[in-house]
Amino acid sequence: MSGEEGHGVNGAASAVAGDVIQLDQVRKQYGSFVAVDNADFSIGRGEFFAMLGPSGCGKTTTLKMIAGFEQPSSGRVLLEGVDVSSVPPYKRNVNTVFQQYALFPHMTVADNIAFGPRSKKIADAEIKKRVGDMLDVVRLSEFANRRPSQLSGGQQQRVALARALVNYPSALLLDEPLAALDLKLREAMQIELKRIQREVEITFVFVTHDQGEALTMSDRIAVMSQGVVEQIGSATDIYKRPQSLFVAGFIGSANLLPAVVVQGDSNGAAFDFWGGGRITVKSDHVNADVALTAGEQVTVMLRPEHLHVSGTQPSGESLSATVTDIVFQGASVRIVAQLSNGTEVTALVGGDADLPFLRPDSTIWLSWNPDAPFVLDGWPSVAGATTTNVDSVEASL
Amino acid sequence: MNPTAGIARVAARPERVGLGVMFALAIGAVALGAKWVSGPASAVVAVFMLVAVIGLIWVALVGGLETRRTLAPYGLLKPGILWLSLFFLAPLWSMVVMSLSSKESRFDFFPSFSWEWDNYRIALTDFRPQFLRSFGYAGVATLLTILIGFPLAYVIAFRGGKYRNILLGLVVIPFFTSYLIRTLAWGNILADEGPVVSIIDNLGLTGVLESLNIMDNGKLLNTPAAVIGGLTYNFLPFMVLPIYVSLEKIDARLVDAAMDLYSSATAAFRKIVVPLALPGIFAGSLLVFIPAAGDFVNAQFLGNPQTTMIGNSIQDQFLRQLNYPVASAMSFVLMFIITIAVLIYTKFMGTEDLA
Amino acid sequence: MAGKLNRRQFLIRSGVAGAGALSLPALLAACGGDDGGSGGGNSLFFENWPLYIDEETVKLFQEASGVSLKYTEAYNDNNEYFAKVQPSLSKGDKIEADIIAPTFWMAARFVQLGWAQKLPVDKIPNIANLRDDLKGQPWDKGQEYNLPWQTGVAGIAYNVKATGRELKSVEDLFDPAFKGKIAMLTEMRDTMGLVLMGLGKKISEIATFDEAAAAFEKVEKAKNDGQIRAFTGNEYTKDLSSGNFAACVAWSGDVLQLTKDNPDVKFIIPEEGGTSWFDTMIWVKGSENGDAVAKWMDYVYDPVNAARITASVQYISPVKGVRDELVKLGGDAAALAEDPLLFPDEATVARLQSWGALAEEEEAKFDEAFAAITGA
Amino acid sequence: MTAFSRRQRFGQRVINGIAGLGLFYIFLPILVIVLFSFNAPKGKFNIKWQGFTLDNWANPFAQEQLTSALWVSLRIALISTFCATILGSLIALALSRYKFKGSGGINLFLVLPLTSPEIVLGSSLATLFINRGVSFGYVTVIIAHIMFQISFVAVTVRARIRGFDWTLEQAAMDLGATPSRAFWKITFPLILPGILAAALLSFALSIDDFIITFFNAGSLVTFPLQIFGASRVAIPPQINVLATMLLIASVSLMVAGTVLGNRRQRKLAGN
Repeated sequence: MSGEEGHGVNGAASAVAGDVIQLDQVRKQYGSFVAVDNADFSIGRGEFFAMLGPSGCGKTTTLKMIAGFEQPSSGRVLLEGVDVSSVPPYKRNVNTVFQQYALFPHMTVADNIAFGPRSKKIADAEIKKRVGDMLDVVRLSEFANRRPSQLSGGQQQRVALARALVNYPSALLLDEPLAALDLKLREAMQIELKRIQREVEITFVFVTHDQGEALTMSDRIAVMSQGVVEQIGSATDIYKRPQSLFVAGFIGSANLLPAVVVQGDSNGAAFDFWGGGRITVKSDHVNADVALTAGEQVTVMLRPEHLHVSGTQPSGESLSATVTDIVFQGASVRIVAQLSNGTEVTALVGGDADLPFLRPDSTIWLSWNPDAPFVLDGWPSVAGATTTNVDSVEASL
Repeated sequence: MNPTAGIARVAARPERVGLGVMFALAIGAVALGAKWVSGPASAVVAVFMLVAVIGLIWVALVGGLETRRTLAPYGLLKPGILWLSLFFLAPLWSMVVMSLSSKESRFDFFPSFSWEWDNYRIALTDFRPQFLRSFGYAGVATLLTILIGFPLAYVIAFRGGKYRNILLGLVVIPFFTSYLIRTLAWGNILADEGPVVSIIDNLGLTGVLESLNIMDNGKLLNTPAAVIGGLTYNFLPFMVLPIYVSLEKIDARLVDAAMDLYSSATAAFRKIVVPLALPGIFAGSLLVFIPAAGDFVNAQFLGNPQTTMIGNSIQDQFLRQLNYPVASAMSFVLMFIITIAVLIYTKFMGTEDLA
Repeated sequence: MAGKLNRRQFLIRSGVAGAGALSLPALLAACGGDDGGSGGGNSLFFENWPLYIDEETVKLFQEASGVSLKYTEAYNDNNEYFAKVQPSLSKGDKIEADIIAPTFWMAARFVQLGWAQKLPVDKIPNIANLRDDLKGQPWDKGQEYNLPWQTGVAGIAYNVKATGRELKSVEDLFDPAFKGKIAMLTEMRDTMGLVLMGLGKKISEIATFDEAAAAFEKVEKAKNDGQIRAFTGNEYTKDLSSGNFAACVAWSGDVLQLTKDNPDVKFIIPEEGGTSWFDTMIWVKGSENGDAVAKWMDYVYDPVNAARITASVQYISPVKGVRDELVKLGGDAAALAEDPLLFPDEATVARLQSWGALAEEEEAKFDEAFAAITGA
Repeated sequence: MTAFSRRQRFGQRVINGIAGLGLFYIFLPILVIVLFSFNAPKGKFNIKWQGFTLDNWANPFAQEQLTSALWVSLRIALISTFCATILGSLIALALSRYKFKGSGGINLFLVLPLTSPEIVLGSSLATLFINRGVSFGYVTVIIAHIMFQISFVAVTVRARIRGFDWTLEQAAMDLGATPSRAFWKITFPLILPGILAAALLSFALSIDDFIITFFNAGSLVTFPLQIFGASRVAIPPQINVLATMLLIASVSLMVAGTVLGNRRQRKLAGN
């Protein structure tokens, strides 16, 4: 059986010939705990692929199974079309950049980078050349004889990259590569990583819990939760068309408003908000698994930045709410308001907007463009605005 | 049930295989060492152990990466555990068997097992004073090591600054000279015409010390005080080091914080430093008490016929009277009491601090 | 099994033999030992009590005989040594030593247990020099198993600086003035023998524990009163010399050696009498070096050599003719020839007594009671 | 306020004073031992100070039996430390490298030999040997030493490599190193100082062990047994000399170890 048949529950896993990595119904179990359940997707050549999810979602385990540090309990891992499920890491042509880099403290930068080629018994002259080249790529040539501890965090990160890339792996695996860096450096390294990836044209697979990082850097993102791959797609796809409530809540901020189907057909559908108000949505803004039969429970996702705020009732569809909090954030103003049914909603408006009617306890009207709402199946466990706070997500898990 | 299926099922849980084989080997080693089996039966046990090892290797080879990884720690443990089973557990068993054996005649060197509980009666009645003295002396010595060791550890940890390591080294270094020589040196220091007694004489303190039962008839050597002093001296580092380790972990700002919260220096010491040092004191107490209770060197070199400890009795019964059964019964009682103390300790404190 | 390797084999097998203390001749001998040969190799191992030989005899003997002699002083205590070698000998293995010199009663035990070999008497012509009074012990009537090394007397030693007076009786050991300053020997026969004589008993006639019980009670009471500071082996000499002990039960030769350095230390045979004893060489079962054993015994039974040893250790020599040789040596040695403790006169000899043989169970009772007193 | 701080300063001084006395107490016998290695005793007892001499230091090996006993001890310590270090380090590796069923029990099992009185260990092992008809000697002493050293090494090494970053090993394998290459090139050099420290300490334990050896040596004489034997007759000043030499040797080893360790630490920490 080959991975090309595509068992994807999420539809995005269809494998193309020449895919570097294929996961074929991979499952990993520790005792009765299922760490990864039925992961089934492929990663293409030269792709920058992110696995995103809160800690404990199985993303690192998946990465370890690709690297060879863990074996799948069932299913197969294929590298370049070859089943490597029971091949030890040192015989797999993938390399990893570890979270804390795992640089060998007793070796110089050059020796660290040369470690892989030496393990493969490559000729010394060739090793020397490759190490030199790699040091150039990561711009650390003058640090060749330093010890890792004498380098800054960003430099260490680049040594780790060089050490992995010098082996010309089929794919480079990065485990939370930027987590150890401070904010400024993290942003710089994001750009640096993209540059290096373009330069070496190798598949990068990286694991992160930071959705911002994933959205900025990756070609495709796999969002995982509780061992299950919830959705795979491009950043915009995932942001605009989340396929589950979890994805909707985890990526960016979203107001998740419970509603029920009033009526619908292939052109569009109308929904009543729980507690009053109606919304009409085009059919391509309704998730595929939503049954458009009257009375069905659904959730309407409205991103805060898509909500317009006015002091009087606008002409189109709108909801009225009472302001509870106004937070000035420099570039924008965050408005927290309560719908008549008690659900809390967040709206984000530009910092330059002049909104004299805004004051706690004043009544406002929230409206939106027809493209903005997206409808998902089922009601959210917690109605209202989901802050994109990893901790709160973790806590809710 | 199909045996192959059974094996396959067990092999599917490699940690059970590893643990099982380790137990099997340990029990086999004890069986061989402690003479549960003899003659052809011991060959059977040996073959069985060999088969267990081969089975383990087989499972590892067949089972793939994951299995091998699961089995790895058991593989690493095995040689050491086997050694300890053979030369620590099996001897303890032999000792228990010996403690219930009786001698046919005076020069019966291989007493045979006969549920001879009388050995324990002898151990607990005839040697009761020695047991009491052992635990008494060891207890007092432990208290003294706390009294001396705590200030030392405290000063090193909080006032040592950059000299901490040097000071710690100073505490430990003397204990790199031979234990016996150190104890003998104490004998010379405490001798009747030695420096300590003459200083005490010159200061006119003899009477005071005699009334405190520290000196006896104008002499210091060959008194209980000398034995306890020797024990205290010889095991002092076992107290200083754990206390130092636990004090070192204390953040000095905690004391500042306490004083900031209107606590006096002594109250801060009592309520912050002492409780946090307790784990070290407990660990140190165990590490001092155990060797002190089993020691016979100090009592031999520094004591008199009325200060003999249980170690002296065990040594005498074993190595001079050749009364292995009674010596073993005494050893067992000593071991039993101390093991209970250790188990109580580890139940609350774990095994980490005992290194 | 590893335990069956003896030390030499072990060393050779573990490849460290060349590295350490084993001398080349010993190594060669060890290798040669496997060749068989009834007389065995040309090496010898004598494990003796400490400070029990002069500094030259070992060297001179090796030169004279060509035997490589290993002489050690690890025989510290009769019971302890017995306990150490018992596992090997009772199982029929050999021990390292070829010759040891246990005290007579322990030698008797070795002989009775069959752990001593018959001496190659015909190769020891000097055996004729053995003092007559030592010949034909009850446990070795034919003088086939033992050849005495030194003989001596257990009496009382005291440090006159600490006692402040001269002593003469066993009763002095129980003088309350010396409370906590008295020591006795862990050698039961010597200590109890003296106390029994103090009580007017004849120790050679004592056969049961009951006859001696009173003496044990006396010593036990003294111990409980704090009269006795320690029960010691050879180590009493140090404490006696330094003044920690005022007086103690002691062995003659030790104290004579001591007196040379510290004239305050004196030795007396109490007026009630002293115990006489001897340490005697036996050839340990399993040893194959019979020729070397014969050479050695013959050598030390030559009065010339025996006199040299006596001059150093100052015990009573078991060899006839030593006195004449000492006189020939002149100087200090000649003075020893006049020492009544080395060559006791008739009156002194009359005051000496020695223990008879004790039945096994009785001996056990003695030992047990004594162990209870010594407090261990 | 002044009263308060005065009391406080007084308290500190008392504590400092006690600590100082404690150090004095610790060093007193050592001073005596070193001092008397320079004594020129008249007669055979080295108890009273009778004059300064360097003779004992000029001929530290004059006492033949003492020297050979020292050799015996050194040889036993070398062999037993070597074996115990390997066995103990393997246990420590297993305990710190892997999470596995039964590790709690193993931990307790390892502590037991350390918390058993030596006299019990010694006499019970001797009982086993007697029961099994094993003759006492080199082999039994080495077996006994390895037995108590294993636990010591295992516990010490485990403590020293606590916090070791095991992903380094994974990194090495990820870079194509076989498990054995990963161990010898990465793990081993990094945990070696911990192992060496444990080995040194357990070497010292072996050299100085008296009680357990006493029960299992038969007629073999190690350095401590020789001292014990000599203590019954007369301690020659050479014992003080050799003891002082052992002290100096172990102190220099310790200092060298600390200095090297610090330098290495600094190097690895990048200062």
